[in-house]
Amino acid sequence: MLSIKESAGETLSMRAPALETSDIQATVLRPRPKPYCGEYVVLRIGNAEQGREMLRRVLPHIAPADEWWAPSALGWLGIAFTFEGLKALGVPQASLDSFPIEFRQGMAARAAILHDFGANAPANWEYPFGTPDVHVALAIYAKGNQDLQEVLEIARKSHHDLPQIAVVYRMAFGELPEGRNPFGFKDGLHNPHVEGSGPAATTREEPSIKPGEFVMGYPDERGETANVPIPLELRRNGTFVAIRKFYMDVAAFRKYLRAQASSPEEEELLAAKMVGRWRSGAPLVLTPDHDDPSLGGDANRNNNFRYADDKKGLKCPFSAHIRRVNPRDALKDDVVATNLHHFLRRGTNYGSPLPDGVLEDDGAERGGVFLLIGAHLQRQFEFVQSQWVTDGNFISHGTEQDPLIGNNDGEGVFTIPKVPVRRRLQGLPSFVSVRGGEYCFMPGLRALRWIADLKPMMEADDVRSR
Amino acid sequence: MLSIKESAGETLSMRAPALETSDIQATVLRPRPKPYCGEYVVLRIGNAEQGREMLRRVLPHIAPADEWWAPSALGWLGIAFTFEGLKALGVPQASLDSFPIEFRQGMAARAAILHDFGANAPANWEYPFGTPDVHVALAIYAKGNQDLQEVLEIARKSHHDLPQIAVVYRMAFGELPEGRNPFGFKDGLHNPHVEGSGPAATTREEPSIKPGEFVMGYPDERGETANVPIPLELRRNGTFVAIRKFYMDVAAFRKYLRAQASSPEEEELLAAKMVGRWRSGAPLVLTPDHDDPSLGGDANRNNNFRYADDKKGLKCPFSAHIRRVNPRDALKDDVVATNLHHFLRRGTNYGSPLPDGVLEDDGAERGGVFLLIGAHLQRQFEFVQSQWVTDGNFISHGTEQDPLIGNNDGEGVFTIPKVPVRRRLQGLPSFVSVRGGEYCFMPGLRALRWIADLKPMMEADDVRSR
Amino acid sequence: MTTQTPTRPESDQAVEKKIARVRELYATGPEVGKTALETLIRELKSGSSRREPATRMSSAGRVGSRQGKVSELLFIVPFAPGGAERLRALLELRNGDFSDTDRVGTVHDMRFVFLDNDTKLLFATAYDGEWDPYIGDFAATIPDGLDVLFSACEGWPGIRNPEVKDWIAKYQIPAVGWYVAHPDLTVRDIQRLKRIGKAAEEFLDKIQ
Amino acid sequence: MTTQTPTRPESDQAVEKKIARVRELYATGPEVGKTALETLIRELKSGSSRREPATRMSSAGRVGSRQGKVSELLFIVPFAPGGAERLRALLELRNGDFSDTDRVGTVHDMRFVFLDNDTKLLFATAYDGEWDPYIGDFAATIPDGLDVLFSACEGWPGIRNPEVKDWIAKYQIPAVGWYVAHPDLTVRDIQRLKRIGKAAEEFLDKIQ
Repeated sequence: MLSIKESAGETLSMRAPALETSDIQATVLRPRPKPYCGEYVVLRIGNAEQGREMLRRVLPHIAPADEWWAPSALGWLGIAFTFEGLKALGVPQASLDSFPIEFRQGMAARAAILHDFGANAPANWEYPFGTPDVHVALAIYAKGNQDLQEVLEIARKSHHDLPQIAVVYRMAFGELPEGRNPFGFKDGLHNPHVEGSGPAATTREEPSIKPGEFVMGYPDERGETANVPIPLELRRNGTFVAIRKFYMDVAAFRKYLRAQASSPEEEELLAAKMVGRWRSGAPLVLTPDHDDPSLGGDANRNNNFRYADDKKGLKCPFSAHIRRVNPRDALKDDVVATNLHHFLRRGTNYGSPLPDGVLEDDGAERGGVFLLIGAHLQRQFEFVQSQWVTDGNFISHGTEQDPLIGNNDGEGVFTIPKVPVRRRLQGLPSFVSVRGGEYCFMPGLRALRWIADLKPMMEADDVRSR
Repeated sequence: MLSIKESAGETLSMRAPALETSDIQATVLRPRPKPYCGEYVVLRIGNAEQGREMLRRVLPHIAPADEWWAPSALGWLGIAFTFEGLKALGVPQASLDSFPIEFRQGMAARAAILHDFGANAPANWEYPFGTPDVHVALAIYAKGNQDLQEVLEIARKSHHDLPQIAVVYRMAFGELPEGRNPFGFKDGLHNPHVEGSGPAATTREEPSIKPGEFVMGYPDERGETANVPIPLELRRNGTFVAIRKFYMDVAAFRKYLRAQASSPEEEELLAAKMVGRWRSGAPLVLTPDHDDPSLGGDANRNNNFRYADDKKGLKCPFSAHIRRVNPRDALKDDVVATNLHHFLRRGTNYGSPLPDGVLEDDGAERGGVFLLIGAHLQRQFEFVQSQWVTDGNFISHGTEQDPLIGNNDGEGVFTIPKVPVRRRLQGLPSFVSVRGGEYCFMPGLRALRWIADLKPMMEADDVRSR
Repeated sequence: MTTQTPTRPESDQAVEKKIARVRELYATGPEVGKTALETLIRELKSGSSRREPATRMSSAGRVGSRQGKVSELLFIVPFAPGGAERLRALLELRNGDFSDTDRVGTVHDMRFVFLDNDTKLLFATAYDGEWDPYIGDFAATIPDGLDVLFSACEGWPGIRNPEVKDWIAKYQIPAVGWYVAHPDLTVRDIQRLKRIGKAAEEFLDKIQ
Repeated sequence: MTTQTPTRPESDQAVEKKIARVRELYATGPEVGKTALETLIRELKSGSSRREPATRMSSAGRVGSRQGKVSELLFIVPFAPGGAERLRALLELRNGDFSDTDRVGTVHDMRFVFLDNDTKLLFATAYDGEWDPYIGDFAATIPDGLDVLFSACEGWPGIRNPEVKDWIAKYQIPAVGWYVAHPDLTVRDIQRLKRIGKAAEEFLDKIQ
């Protein structure tokens, strides 16, 4: 029998071991290449043995975090599984049962918690998101289109002769000019530093976060090491990924700014207030009055700040996107333990940019796909989404939501602290809509092998907790 | 055995019987004479039989409500007893036990409920108030000093040869010029009309109140007839009196007005706002901008108003004294049943007036003694004192108290609604201080006889509930 | 304003004595409590509490506890035969709609919990000041709202019956600990603040 | 803003059915309830309710009821040996001082009631939204405040133990009826209104 009880020793705090970067998928720990292009592919597994065969074939090509961008590699392949996918692969029931409830339910079932109402409701998602047809998610990154095609070919070959493996979704993505997102902001700037994952890219104001927050098998910020899912072989060096695909209504964003502002400079200021950074990536806290492209481009400085000097939000509003999703030291007088609510963001953009100055929507789909990665979906992604993105209570802002990614419905407000009188923008629409999402489990490489080597009708005793 | 259970029939609503005015003391139903002078005398009874002898002698002189001011009478004598007094007179234990708890405890013990803190605390009261030495209170009213002396002589003779009857307190009172109170306001204007007590003196906006609210033996506003204290002979046509002796700090009142106002007219306005009436007695609701002496002097009009046209308190502030102690129709949308919180006010003034224009205190004692009369001390006097006089919650005024008789301590506030901006007076001191008080039972004339005729060691069975 | 009997701060000695007593009791309890107690004592001693003495726990009159302006009342009473079924159906019909309670204007919250296999009702409320002075008013103005609820209980005398106070007192169980986030605010105070808040936001919207 | 699943108003038919059911049940109950019920039904039908559908009773997540933003949690749990004595001494020491709860910023009220001759603890609270998301934060930031209280209970696993949620759910009894005077206001909202109210009064004092 499988059991979720394990030796007490494992839940006690211990000296952080070096991360087994050779067993952790690159997607977890490493930023995407620069420049980048790529594709997400979703597979449906109709037969467990064919699924495992596909896995065995693709496994040698999954990028580990230690040689994630080895010159020899063409591109970089990541793989993750929904709960339905694990079932379809024949993972034993006791093991399935040991997964956290939110993963077993899946993102669509968690809509009430995630405030995925209205346009964002799962009923309005693109197929196959939110259906039981999503089993395996492949993320393929490459530096150029040629490399990408070669990796895609590897992926294709892993299942082209397996009739029960179906490609149910393919979606290309790629970098926009200057590494901006569709709204025109430099992105991918504010990931926490994972302790033991290598030297931090910059000198940082923010402390490193224990690896157990992001990868199972290591102590987390509570001094605990995950003891589910079982067995240990399956969870070690694995983690969870919340995939969110957003449509971004760039025209609506520009029109709203135009209507609220009386000059192009004011439009830029309001946009920066909503984001918390200028378009270059320069944080408002460090340069509150105007953009500073050299600061925005300097990886040693553009994420090296706190809110201690901006306690009234006069530089960066409390409600600004980046201050909400990563409050840093801003909530330190509250009972909130900010260090329990970090996750890693791996974002990619899709669609063509709306040309500069265009205020009318061209009808094209554009936006971003985010992989939000952490060992604790509930207290990381779900907490941030429900408490910080779609509510304002934590900053005493009532029901005010994130101005950029909140689920506003045309009645949203955004408060900009200012002396003598705060400014409040009214009538915010939703600038982004959720097109789909899934909770996935992203195992370590040995765990992938463990899954790939599962035998049909495997005896439960063989996977007893270790 | 005495029992407080009585036939159900008596507690049911019935057609209001005519009041037995010949059995009810004049003090309960009739306004004081005009002009008036008088004296309060407090007796201590050291021996029950001597007490009853005193009572037998004085009884023929107690004024009933039907011939309260018969031309033949010299003056008018009222009598009431504290709980200690009833004990001292030998009232049987079962009867004593049947009195309401607040009466048995006495006013001093109810200080927390009445907000008698600080300077108003019983510890600071004049002797003998709040001590067990107060047994019998005599109230003597007359039209002139000569008559008064003759009635006082009757009272004196009732006990001068009874060594165990001691006079522990005497206090003269009399009318101030123009029938004003020490603050300079015409008073005694706003008593409710008791149904069945004779024609109302004026046509009134306010409905008459059921006699059971003020005299036991009749249905009250809840349709109930009192069934305690027992026996029926004791309670029938009796009632309760809360005696309150106030010192009034006229110099402080004048100084405060002077400090807050920039002209004599404004002083008058602020004073009227605090009281709810101008000095003449003219109500603010009927004449919000200036005094109207003819209105103030017209008994047909000066109490004939409601607050329906002043729902925002722009004429008469919510917090004005007369609007607090008698909200009339002002609280009709609340759950409060205003008709359960009426009592009759019989006020008298003492001390010499502080001469007009004097702002410095002369050290003299001056003020008023109020007899607050009703069959239900708890839901009448105590309710009004705790909920309406010393709190502001019922009018959404937080802890703001009655500006005139509230227990303010120099930090009081008084809100005057005004457009565009309300005015709020700050730093209100107490303009009045409680010098003493007692809860008394004021029996009907036959009940007085019943007490007077009690036998020593009377068998309890003889007074079984009837 | 003098609206409260001022609570005299406890003497250091009295507090030390209480601390010693608590330590003694916790010494025999589980480890987790013992450690936690020491942290708590440090905090209490360092005076890190932000509360004024005036808002410490006090009595809400006859029975029950009070924090500042807010009191608690809780009673557990057997259901009359069929009472649980009646009350459940009624509460489901009301579906949280207590407009008569809104009118009372002094009730912060109120819950009805069914205990022991629907044999007992637990009623708990947080309210302003004291209910005693107002019980006559309830009987006069919203008697039905109360009778329809509490007639589900064994021996409910009816709100108009003067013995109702004794009935409540008989079943009431006072809290040993009572915490209120905003002990200085009554339901009406909050109502007023809401109005002011709305007006202030509109004002700021206009002058921004 | 879309922060709540909109509650669909019940159909007239569904309400009529509920009313019929309640009438039937009350028919066999005491007279006082029967009369009162008819008055109440008239009021409900006349739509005199001032409440928006959004603030009708709903679920507070796993167990418990919710009105607008405010949820209720109540559990009854046996005391551990000596637990009642320890907790009583502790609560008396605290004397209503819960500054750690102030820090939580989402707890409206909280009471500790001792039942059945000190053999059981009844804990009841009104709080904002859901406690589930924050339980990890409590464990990280104020573990002692919780452990020192609840270690008095039988089987308290310790706030740091992931099983604490199950422990609470096991003993929790959801309210059948739940009323909140200001369902639209969180503890922090009220805090903010207080600040605005104070500033507004100062402002008015100055311009009056």
